[in-house]
Amino acid sequence: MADLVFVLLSILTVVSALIVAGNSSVIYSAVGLLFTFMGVAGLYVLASADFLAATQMLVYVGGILVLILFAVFLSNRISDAKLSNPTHMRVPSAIVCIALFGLMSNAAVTTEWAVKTNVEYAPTTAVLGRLLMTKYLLPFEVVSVLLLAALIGAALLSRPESAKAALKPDMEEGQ
Amino acid sequence: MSATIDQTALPTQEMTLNMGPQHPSTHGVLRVILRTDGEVVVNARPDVGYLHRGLQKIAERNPYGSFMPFTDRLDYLASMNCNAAYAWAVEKLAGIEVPERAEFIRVIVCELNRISSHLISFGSFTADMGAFTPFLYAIRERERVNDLFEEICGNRLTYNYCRIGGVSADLTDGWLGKVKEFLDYFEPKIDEYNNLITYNKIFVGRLANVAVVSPEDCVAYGLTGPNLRGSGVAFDLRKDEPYSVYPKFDFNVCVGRGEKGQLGDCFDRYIVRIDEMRESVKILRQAIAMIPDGPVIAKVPRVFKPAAGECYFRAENPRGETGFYLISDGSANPYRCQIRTPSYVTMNIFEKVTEGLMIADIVAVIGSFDIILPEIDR
Amino acid sequence: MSLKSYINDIWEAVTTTAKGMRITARYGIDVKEEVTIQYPEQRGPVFERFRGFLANDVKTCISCNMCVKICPVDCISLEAVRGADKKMVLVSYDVNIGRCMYCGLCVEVCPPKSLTHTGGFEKSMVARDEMVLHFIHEDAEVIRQRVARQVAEAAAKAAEEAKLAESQPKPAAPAAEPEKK
Amino acid sequence: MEQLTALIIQKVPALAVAPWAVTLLLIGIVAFIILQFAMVFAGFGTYLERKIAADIQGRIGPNRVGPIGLLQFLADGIKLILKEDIIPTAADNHLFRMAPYLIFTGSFAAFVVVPFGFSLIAADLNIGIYYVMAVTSLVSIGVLLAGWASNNKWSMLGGMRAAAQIVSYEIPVGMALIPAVLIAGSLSTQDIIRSQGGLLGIFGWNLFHNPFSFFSFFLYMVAALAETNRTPFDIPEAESELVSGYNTEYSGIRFGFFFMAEYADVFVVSALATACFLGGWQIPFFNAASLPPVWANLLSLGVFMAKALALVCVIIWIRWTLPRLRVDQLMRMSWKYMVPLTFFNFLGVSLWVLVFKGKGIPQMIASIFG
Repeated sequence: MADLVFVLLSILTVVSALIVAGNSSVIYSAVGLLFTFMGVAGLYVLASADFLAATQMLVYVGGILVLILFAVFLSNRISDAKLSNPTHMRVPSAIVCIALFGLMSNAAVTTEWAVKTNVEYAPTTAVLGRLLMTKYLLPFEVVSVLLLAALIGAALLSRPESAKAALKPDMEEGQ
Repeated sequence: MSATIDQTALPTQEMTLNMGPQHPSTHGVLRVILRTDGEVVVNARPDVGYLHRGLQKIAERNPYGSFMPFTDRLDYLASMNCNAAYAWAVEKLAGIEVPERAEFIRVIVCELNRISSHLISFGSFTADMGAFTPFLYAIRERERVNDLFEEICGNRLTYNYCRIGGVSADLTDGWLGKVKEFLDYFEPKIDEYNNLITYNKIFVGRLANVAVVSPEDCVAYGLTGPNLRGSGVAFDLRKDEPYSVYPKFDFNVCVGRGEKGQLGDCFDRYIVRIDEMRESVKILRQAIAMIPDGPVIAKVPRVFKPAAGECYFRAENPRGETGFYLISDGSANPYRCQIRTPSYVTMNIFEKVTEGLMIADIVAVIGSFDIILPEIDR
Repeated sequence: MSLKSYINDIWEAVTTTAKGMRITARYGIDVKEEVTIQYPEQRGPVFERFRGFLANDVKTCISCNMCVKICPVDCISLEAVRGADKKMVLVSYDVNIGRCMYCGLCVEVCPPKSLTHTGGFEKSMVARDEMVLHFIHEDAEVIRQRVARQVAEAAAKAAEEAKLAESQPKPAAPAAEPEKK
Repeated sequence: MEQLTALIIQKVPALAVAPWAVTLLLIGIVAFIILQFAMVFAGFGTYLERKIAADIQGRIGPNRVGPIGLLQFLADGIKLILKEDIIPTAADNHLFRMAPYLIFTGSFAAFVVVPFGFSLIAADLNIGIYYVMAVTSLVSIGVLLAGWASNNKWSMLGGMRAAAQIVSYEIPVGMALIPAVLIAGSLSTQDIIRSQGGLLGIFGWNLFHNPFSFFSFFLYMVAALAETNRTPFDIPEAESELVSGYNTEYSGIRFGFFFMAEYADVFVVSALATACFLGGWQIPFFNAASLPPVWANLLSLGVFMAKALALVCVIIWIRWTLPRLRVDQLMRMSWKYMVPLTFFNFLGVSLWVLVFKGKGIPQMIASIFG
């Protein structure tokens, strides 16, 4: 049964990923991305990573996809129903894609995967939390600082020019 | 706190939005063409004329008396005031002496109608702001005024009660007592409205500092009525150019005080209407106490032909100054009837004050100006 | 924005909301505050002066045309012929209630007070011509012919009487065309 | 679910050939029951909303269909189903059709972890609260697509407003729920409820655990109101500005899906608040576990529903009292008021749990008096 679910989820993920890549409409690509994310979240669940699956939904669907849609809507005419992304440079990109595909499939086939025979579906949240707070505390904090920096940068960039000008003397004084 | 976004920072494409003529909060068939930058309005141009009925031409084609029912349709929320204003205009034109009781009755019904008109203004304004319950409370109170009017004139909306030279019928027995009862019931309700919505933080936040109209602009653009008084100009025709029996009453002219923000914002215009309801109650109590006995209509010939001449009469209606300019050529019909309606004049300033507001504020501005479409388009 | 005004904002928002909610709760709980009238079963008062549909008592109507003249929207149409006794006889009296704006001017001017407002305000119809209320149910042509006959008979009678009186032969009243309004 | 399957197979050994079929069937049945509950609740919710609105406004409300109008929602539902499903020609056909289902799925999936009773829960997920946050993010995609696919500028504005609102308020909603998680030490809704038991009666509730959790409840309710697009935060469907927002162009059963999603949201919000702060199905002064399972479940179901419905009523009551905020005010409220306050609360509760070893004020008082 789990195999069947796996196959179904894989088909969902791959097909919707193809839609993302192949569709000429940005919006349809975004919707395809939604189903890709959902398929991947399902795969996480199958891999007994429940927390990761929920995070996938929360961050990618609730955050990033909404941002993508917002960006598409804001940077185009809203009244224009046909948002399209025309394809350029088909031949080089095809070569790159095929090469990448070959590399990855080769890697997937030749790697000796460590197979866990008896998968136990156990909650991972507590373990994850403990690990993040002990063993991986430093990377966790570094990532937090990086994200904070990005946040501050975004806030500064989106400030209107006049506010920026008003802000500058203070900053220079501070330096 | 009014939301203006620096336009120079991020050049974006503007969007043209068509608000109306079918839109729930344009109070009728007003059409506003919005050019917006996201939620921020760059320009809002009112497009009026969807309700044009040619009332001024109709006036020329009807005898003086027969035009009375059409004044009901001028401002259907304050039909009594329009009726009375027209009657006073014709009487001024023809020099008719109106019995004092008729004048008192006119003032009583006018002030009652002012209350009911302000109630609708208050109610629909709160409904525009998203609070639907005060609207129904306002309608409930207005229903009682309508009952009172129905008893004396037989209709609930288009009263057609005034006649040239008086009013169509005397008050029914015990009617004044009922009015008193209503006033006793209604006065505490005003405080209730204030507690329920007027001083609500969200409501104040929506209105304060939105669409500020300076007193100079008000005068320059010819705003009248509560919209003018909201900007702090204490001008009320009932006081400053008294007509009928208004000089006999003691009442205050309510002006905006810039209570929650700048002087002349939406909140000031709103609160002036609330205060005016109290003043109307005051006038009504005095009028009920002072009303004399006597006839209610002067002797006016059945085929009424005023002497050639012209006159302009203006009255303080709930929405501002309603003026009738009549020219008589000695025949039974007016030669020309020009109607000055406050809402139409108010619309002139609309484009100016809405610049840089948000879409939700447009609704607040329309509500705070308390425009009524049949008056704009006549 | 100082901390004081920040806290004050929150405090104001909470208190004013609570105030409003207390009022709505009071109305919500108090059953006596219900003002709705369950219309078809329960009816509000119909006042004496209520201006409902027009009704003309055709027996007392004198076909004076006052109502037609004063009506600002021309919703009343009246046709009358002069009868045998020199009084006007109504041929048709129609009120188009689709046009009528219930202003009551016609009722006020009616000299015999035959035209009145009824208390009626409920009517539904499927066709536009049903909005025209007919107060004379007889066919107009029939009335016209009958009146013409009566007039002719009266004229003939008068002529006969005149002949019987015999003293001076008077020319009989012209009974040809009934007067039309 | 596996235990139940094992139990059934134990009882009926013939089913042992295909245990997965039994599981699938069970999943189907549970899903159907919850779906039905969501639909009936949407109907009941409209009835309740209209009745309460009418009471507040001095009216009577629906009273013609069925006794005191109770069957009104059936009539409404039948009307919605029978109505023509109009798709504007200029709309994006596929997305227009898909959007209501996305929204409904997002709202409805949250029901999985709603703890209806002692052991009445579709799946006691270990990540319960977090899961709710995750699946509701589908709603924001749904409204964006609905707004855009309608090819109507007003709908578009509504969709954008809704998405912005849901995304910004997800933070305070999550942050306001964390006190309960911290106190219980688990994300599972059932664990959170169990942590509020004891014979302290209503004082075992997280609401009275400490001052921070007390405020958290109110912060959660406010933020959740915003996330469900209810007045005073209903700017995405503000009927006086945007006519109806992202669902303007929808009709028939597709509109019905929006509708059901809205009421499902309201119920989920109330249920989560009940579970996290009001003791869930805990019966005051009484230990449900001491009863036979059937009675325990029924009683706890009743208690849970009573608490949740009371909250639903409060939400409706708020709707018919308050006016609506403006977009910028809404955002300001989220970022300037709700987010800092919930973070402050979060810090407070963390410190409290650390300092007092997870003991609440009532417990401390109780321990003083022995």
